[in-house]
Amino acid sequence: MKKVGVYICHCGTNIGGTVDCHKIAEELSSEIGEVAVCRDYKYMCSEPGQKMIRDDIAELGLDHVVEASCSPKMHEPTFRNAVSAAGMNPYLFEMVNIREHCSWVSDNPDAATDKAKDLIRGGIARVTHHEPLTGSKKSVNPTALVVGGGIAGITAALKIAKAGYQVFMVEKEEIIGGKMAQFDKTFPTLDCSGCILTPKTSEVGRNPHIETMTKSEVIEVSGFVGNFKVRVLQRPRYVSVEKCTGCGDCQQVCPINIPSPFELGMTTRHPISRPFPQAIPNTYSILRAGMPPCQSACPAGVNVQGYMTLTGVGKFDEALSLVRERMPFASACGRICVRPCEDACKRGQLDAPTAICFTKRFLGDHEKETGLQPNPPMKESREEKVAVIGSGPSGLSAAYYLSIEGYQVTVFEKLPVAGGMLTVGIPAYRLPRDVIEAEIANIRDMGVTIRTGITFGKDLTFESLEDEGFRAVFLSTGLHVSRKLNLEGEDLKGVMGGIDLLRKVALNEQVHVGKSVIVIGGGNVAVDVARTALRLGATKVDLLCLEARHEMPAWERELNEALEEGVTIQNSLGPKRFIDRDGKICAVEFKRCTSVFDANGNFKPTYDENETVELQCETVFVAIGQSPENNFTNSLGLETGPGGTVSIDTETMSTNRPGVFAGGDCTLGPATFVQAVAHGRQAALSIDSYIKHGGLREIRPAERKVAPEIGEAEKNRARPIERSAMPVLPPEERKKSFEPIELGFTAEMAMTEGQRCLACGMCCQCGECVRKCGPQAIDLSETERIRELEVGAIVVATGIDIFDAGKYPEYGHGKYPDVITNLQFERLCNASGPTGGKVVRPSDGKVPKSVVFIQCVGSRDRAKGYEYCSKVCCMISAKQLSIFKHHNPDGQAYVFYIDNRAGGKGYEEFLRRAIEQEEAQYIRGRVAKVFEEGGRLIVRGENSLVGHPVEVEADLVVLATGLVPQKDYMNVGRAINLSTDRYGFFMELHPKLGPVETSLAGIYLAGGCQGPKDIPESVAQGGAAAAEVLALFSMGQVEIDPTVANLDERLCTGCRTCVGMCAYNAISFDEQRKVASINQALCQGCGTCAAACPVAAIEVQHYTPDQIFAQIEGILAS
Amino acid sequence: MTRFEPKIIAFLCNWCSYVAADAAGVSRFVQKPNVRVIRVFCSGMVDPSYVIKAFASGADGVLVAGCHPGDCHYLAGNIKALRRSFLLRKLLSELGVEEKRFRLEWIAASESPLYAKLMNEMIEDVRNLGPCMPSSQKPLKGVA
Amino acid sequence: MPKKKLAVYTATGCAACENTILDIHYDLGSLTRSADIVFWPYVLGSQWDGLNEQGPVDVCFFAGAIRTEADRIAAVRLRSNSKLMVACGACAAFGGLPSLTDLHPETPENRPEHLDEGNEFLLPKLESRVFALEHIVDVDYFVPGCPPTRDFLWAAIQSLVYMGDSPTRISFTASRLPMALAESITSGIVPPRGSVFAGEKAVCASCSRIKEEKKFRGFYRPYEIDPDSGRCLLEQGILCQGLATREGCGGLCTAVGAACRGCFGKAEAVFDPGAKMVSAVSSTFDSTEASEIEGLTKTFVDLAGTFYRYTLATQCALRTPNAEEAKHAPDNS
Amino acid sequence: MRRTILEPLRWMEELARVMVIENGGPPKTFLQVMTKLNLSRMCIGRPVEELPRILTILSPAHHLVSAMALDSLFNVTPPPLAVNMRDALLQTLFFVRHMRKLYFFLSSHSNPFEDFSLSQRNIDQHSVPRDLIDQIMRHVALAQEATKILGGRADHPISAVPGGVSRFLKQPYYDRLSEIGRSCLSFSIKLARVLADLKPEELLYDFDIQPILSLTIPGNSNEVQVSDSSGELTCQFPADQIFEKIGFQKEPWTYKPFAFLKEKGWNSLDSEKVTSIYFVGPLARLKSQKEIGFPLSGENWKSFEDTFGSTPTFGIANAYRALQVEIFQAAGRMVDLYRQESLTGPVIRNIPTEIKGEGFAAIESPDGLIAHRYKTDSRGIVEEIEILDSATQNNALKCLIAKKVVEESADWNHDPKLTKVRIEEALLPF
Repeated sequence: MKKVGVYICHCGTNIGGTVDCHKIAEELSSEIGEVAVCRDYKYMCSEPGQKMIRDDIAELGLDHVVEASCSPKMHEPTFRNAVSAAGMNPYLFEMVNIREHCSWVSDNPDAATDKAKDLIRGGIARVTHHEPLTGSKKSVNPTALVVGGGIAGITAALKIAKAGYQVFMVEKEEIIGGKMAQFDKTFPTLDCSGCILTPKTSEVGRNPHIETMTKSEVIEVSGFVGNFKVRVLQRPRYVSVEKCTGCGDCQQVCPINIPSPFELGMTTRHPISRPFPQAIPNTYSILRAGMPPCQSACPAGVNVQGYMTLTGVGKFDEALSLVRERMPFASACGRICVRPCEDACKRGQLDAPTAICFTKRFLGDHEKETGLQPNPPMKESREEKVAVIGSGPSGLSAAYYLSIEGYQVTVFEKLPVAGGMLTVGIPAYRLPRDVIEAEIANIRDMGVTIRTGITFGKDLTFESLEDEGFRAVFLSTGLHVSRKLNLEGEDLKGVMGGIDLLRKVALNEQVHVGKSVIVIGGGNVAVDVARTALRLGATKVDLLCLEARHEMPAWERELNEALEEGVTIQNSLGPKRFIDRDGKICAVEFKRCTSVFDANGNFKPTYDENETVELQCETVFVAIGQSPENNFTNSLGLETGPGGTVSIDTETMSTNRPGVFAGGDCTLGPATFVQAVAHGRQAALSIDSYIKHGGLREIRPAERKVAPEIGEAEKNRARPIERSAMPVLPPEERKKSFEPIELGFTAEMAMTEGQRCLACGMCCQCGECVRKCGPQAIDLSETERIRELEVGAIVVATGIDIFDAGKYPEYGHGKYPDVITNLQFERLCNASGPTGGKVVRPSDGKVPKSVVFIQCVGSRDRAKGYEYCSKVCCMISAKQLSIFKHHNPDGQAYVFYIDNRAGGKGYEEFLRRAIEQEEAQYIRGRVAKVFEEGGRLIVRGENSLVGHPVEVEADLVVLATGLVPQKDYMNVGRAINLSTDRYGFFMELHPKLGPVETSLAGIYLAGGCQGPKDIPESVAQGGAAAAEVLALFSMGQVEIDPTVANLDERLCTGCRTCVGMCAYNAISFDEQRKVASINQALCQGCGTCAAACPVAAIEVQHYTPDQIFAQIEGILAS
Repeated sequence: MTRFEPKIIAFLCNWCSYVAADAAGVSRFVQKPNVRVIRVFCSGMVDPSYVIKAFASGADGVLVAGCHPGDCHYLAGNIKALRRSFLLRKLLSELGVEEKRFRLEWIAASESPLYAKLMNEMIEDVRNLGPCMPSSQKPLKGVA
Repeated sequence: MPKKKLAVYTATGCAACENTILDIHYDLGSLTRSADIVFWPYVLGSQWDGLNEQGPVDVCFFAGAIRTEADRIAAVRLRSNSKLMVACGACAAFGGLPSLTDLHPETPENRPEHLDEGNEFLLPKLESRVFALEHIVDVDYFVPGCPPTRDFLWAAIQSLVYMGDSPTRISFTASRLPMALAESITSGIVPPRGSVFAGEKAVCASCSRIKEEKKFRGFYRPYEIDPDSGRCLLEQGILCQGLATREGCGGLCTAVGAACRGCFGKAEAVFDPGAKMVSAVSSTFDSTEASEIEGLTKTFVDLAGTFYRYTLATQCALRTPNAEEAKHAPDNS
Repeated sequence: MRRTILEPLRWMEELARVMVIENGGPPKTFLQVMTKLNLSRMCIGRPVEELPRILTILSPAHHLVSAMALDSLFNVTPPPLAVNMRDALLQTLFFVRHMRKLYFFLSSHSNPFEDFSLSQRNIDQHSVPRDLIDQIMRHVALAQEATKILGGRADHPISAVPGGVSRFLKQPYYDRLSEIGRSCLSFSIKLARVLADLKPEELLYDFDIQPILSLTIPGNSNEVQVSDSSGELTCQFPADQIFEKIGFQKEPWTYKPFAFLKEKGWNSLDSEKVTSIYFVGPLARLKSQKEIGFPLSGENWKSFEDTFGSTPTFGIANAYRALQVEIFQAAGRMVDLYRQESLTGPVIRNIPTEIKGEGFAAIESPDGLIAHRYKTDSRGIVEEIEILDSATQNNALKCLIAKKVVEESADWNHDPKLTKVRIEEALLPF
């Protein structure tokens, strides 16, 4: 039988006064067999009390000890140490709380005695199930990670690095220094913030033990104290820290200006810049928000923002060459593109999208006028030959980019002219022939051979091409067969395919078109056919289609133009039969189409056969779609998909035949011009890669996309310019001929459109700076990358944000330019700030006479959800009014305050000076409103000391905005597994005794992320966190608490219930052995998994079911 | 006749509720002597088996208390306790243990008055229900 | 070695356990090469007085729950005549389906009214509730299952009757058996008293369905959906008790697409299968909102009747009879 | 008063015994069923879809009828594949059940467990070929394997679910099933030949019993037919009225009630002519059957007719003969249904969309007509349950048989064991 020693403490009268300890002791020793000795004593925690236990363990050979006294939170460590000292494992000890839970809360001594006895009995029952436990040891990786490069993080990093350990510093912004870098002077000494900070930041830059990662964020932390694995997302700087000399040439040529975040919007900066000259890292970097929506919407991925921006500053040639990087046909594209870019343009959410397409057309036209052809630079010529079958947009694009790569390209075309659908599918009034010819000539000039009148499959085969030495083939034969209705009479004279008409007209073949014409179909081709028919002399053109007006696939713009020209459109009618007279068409009977699509949106027309319409006509054009030449694709031996299209790998454009690539309409079915171009370019890249590397697919991470919704910053950037309208020919003029309808933009119009661009992506990647940069330090193709670090300790110093004063609309921040926040005021005072250190009004640059400071904006305000005091604003305002007075001794400062909080060394004295020496007027009371009257700002508030409303005229109003958690605190908290308080500040282990530790061992907090702090406090915490890290590193090993979960593999069934329970990823599933596996170093001992385990295979040591059950039974045994 | 004195087992989370119970003691908030506290690391550690074991061993009521949602020392252990509580209560009631005998409460470290109040309230509730004797052959409620 | 003497008896239950023994007999050609079945009323019509003549029985396989006085007398009698008593099948081991009657809302009637006048016919009285064998007499071994699988029943016979001298070996059984039992079969050592002839893990370990991390958004009654054939039923929202049920059947029901109902009883270390099922299932609800969780909870019906389907009498901590109850035979008044 | 108790009775699935009370005058005989499962209390409160898995403890066929009752409760029609799979299971159950009875019967005169000497049991020794019993044994094992394939488990099947069955069969099972089917069929032919030589009427103590009604659902109809002893139809009603038509008489000496036709009223079992009681099972079916579907059993039918007349008279040997006929039929149907074409299909089950609140089904199980009726609440929780099992329906007949054996064994109290064996053998085929 186990021998248990039970010790009951009187705690003076705290327990003994209510609970009859002696009686319990006597009863228990006789009632419970396991109790070897049961003593009561006045103060068990005193040395004689502890000695009593130690002696009994030695003399009586106790197996377990139960101590009944105060809360284990108080003295459990004391007694554990006592039993340890006597050689007993400390986990063989159990503490019973009969003070806080019993004697102190009971008014009935008998009941309290009974309760105490029950509780002790429970403790005795439990302790007999206790097992000796010892923690395991793990070595510590002496490398630290500091998250956040503000003053707290800098302090911590420097201290750790000075001790000789490696430190990684991860900073979200482009420079380190944090909020302190934005301050002008610091209170209460009024020394210059920059002067004391920059030595520190440059020390970080110099220290060989510190590696700084800017524009980076921690996205995941796994592992455990001493052995963390951290994943860091590094966003591109685009400018090499090593190569950049800081000369500043780049920013001279940058065409874009955006409000500077560092200067809080009070001045602008170029995307390529640096916040201030002494910034660390002391190199330039580029602000890029991501890929703008216009570019991501473009199938060809043309850098729209880039060429719009360049056009806006009149750099037309540079703009055009930017277009050509992804689109060889600027001019044609500017005429016929479907413009997904304009649909995506964020300016459209404000007024109207920028006229991207017309601007591009202008660039093309400009080229034609000047005769310059700004193509991308040609690479060194190569010997390999590539064949392109089909000279449509995708074929020519492929040829263009292959040629740039240096290949010998031959294009084979079946028709007598090159250009594919551009030439034979699009009427000249939309795309004049000379425009296409010029673009094709450009391609020819680059060295591409175009051979027309050669039919693939007849004159050429894959084999013959191979024999001729072609290394790769790009197949882009398009869709040139008009789809048929398969109705009786479709082969009558006078019935013709729509696409056939367009082709014949383009090739100047003879076509007879009657006076009255029916066009069947609702797409763009049908509209083109109808309008062509008008131009060929038809007087009455009826366009009939199955779809209702709103369902018609043709573009609204084209339809409207057709209507203007006199085409009539009849909807919801499907042809029933063709009626002939003397073997020639004379009329078409139509039936009513009741619905075109089924519930799933599939094309499945239904008809009402009874309702019919008969229309007389001389000629009928069927324009219901195109298909590839059936026998042709079948004969190639390539895999085909629905509708006879060639199947390809959509990323590489490769077909199932090695070396053969395909793209354009023959793979997509009827698609757009720009998609065809995208295919052509992609095929060219793939063919290049195929020839050079055997066709390995290159993995390129896609750039992050800019949010599609317009934001406040972008709205603010919008210049108030209206969209230019495209001049067009009047309808009556244009229907007479095939003359182009749209007349084109002027250079001024194009430039203003360029200036309308909102620069959503910030940097537009126009490449101006790249060309300018002497040391070649700029690489615009940089992408995000993820770095994995292994560290032993983490200091989280992600800092603090400034309250958004816009949440108090009554104070007019954002509405009145002269209402600014105190951080903006700091920039005004700063010599490197927007005003060069002059305190002037942002609105007119005049020196303000009267400045009103409003305190507690976003602090101590329950209604706004910020109940806490931000702690620093009182001192900031005192400091700022002092600076203001130093600059303008005649000025007057007013401060509306609630309380003045100046708890700090020298703070109160400083505040007194502000009041007494600077003669600031401190008015106690909340401000109700700030408004403008007669050109001056009026601050209306209440003087609560006298109980009167008060109005103060102000030239400048400074809002003492409070400190709030960083906006992304949730992401950081989630990545690092930190818990937060209700505001979003990270939780420390203990508000008093563990202010820099967290509940996760090895992760420490410093600075504002834990709560509002001033600089000295942040520095102190940074030092404290460093001390914790160094203490951990010098221990070399960590002991893992033994009260962790333990898995009995014999019982585990591998049901995986536990895996999802663990908040610390301590449980993984062993796929091989089909059982769970617990990493005890990660386990925090919460026991959720043990409770959830359906077979009770998991137990938390020291909290096993056996122990709890025994305790329950013991407690309830009476 | 002596008044029925229910016995209530309270499983308290080490980080919040146990601290509240200690604080209630420090503040001398007098409570009826019917509650017996068992300290656990987290309310998420309380296996429904413990609750059933307590009832089977003669407890008349069981309380599980943990940190407020969002404040769990172990991130979300209390949420697991919350998830279990409904189904457990349903099973208990099918087995003849009235719903009021099992409670799950959120008691923050600072809420010692709430702790004392909840305890006294629950003692009265359970006293009114009478002794819990699910294993005896008394009629059961509907099982569905 | 002298032949062992064997007894087989079924109290209140069905013939499935005995049929399983018969099936083994059919499968093997004969059951009794090294043992004599000396008492088996169902097949041999053995008389009670014949039992005494036989002398002590070596192993008694007792099936069925204790529902009537006659069952109790049979149990006591067989116990006193047998060296080893094996509770065979869920009824004898845990009370089985018959014990479900004790979950019913009505007050249980002790004797149907129409029987009151029938005293002269000595019809055995019904017990106050349904007991498992171990409530009435000491039980040495358990063979769970409803009915037990022939593999494990055979394992018990090999182990207890043939003592390592088995005429044939079913290798499947030996591999799924806990080590101690497997050794006893092969080496002829009597397995530790109280051993359960079944696996030590839960059904999930032998169920062939693919298991992933569990996250429940909704639950279905088995008739409401047609579950995918290869995936864990529970993960598809069908309440399956395989999680907390002792393995040994090899996932018989789940293989057929039916959820486990726990006829092998709780897994070894489990205190109360209902509590564990509640915990395992609800812990993985994919919600943190009390109202949503409550809504999910409402999709469950008849928890007690499901979790304690076969085990109410012994494994439901809140419903197990105490020693007092089990000791007393029904009132003869 | 003298009580003599014959117990336990062999082959009775419920604990039963025969009590004979002699109090002057002729002995009074009672067949006592000594326990009750109380199914309704087991089932009320359960989700209704669980009933097939619970009620299967009555016999495997109750699993199927329960699933069919659920089909009607959920108003769902199972797909053909499921219907066939359930039917295949049912036929296999017929085969197993009847074979096992024959096994018991034939081995009761030798030793079912090879080495155990029966010499101490004082009964007539007849020679039944040893290998015949072995083969029966082997085929029961084979058919059990088939039930395991079809039902998921052998003794308590689980595969039938509302609207169908719970799984498709796997490919290897089809081959195995048809192998089993062929083997069972050829054995049943062989068995018929051997049994014809053995003549069951010579192996056992046979006797006639007073004319008694029989209750069947012939073929695929949904009508319950009541026939008199001469096979003439006396009345007919839709199957779903069965719980209205049949009453249950409880007697103080047994836990098992007696089923009887309500409209004829309950007569005491003592009365000379009992008109309202009936029996179910193979013999009842055979009596109401005019033709036998399967040619080989037709051949057997012919020999049956030759021996016993066109409508078989009620007798114990005839009851055994009926088992044999049904073994044929079942084996034939098994071969038919075990084909892959019968057991494949696009779906295994149709998912119910409504709960009607009431479900009913009745089928002919191996032991006779059985029927289930459930009422549930809107969520499908069982509120009321009625079950008609063959043991209740044959209870009266069994009592009469026990009584008759005791009466006819004038010297029964000299050799009560012989009387007991006679009773056991006479009760077995019902």
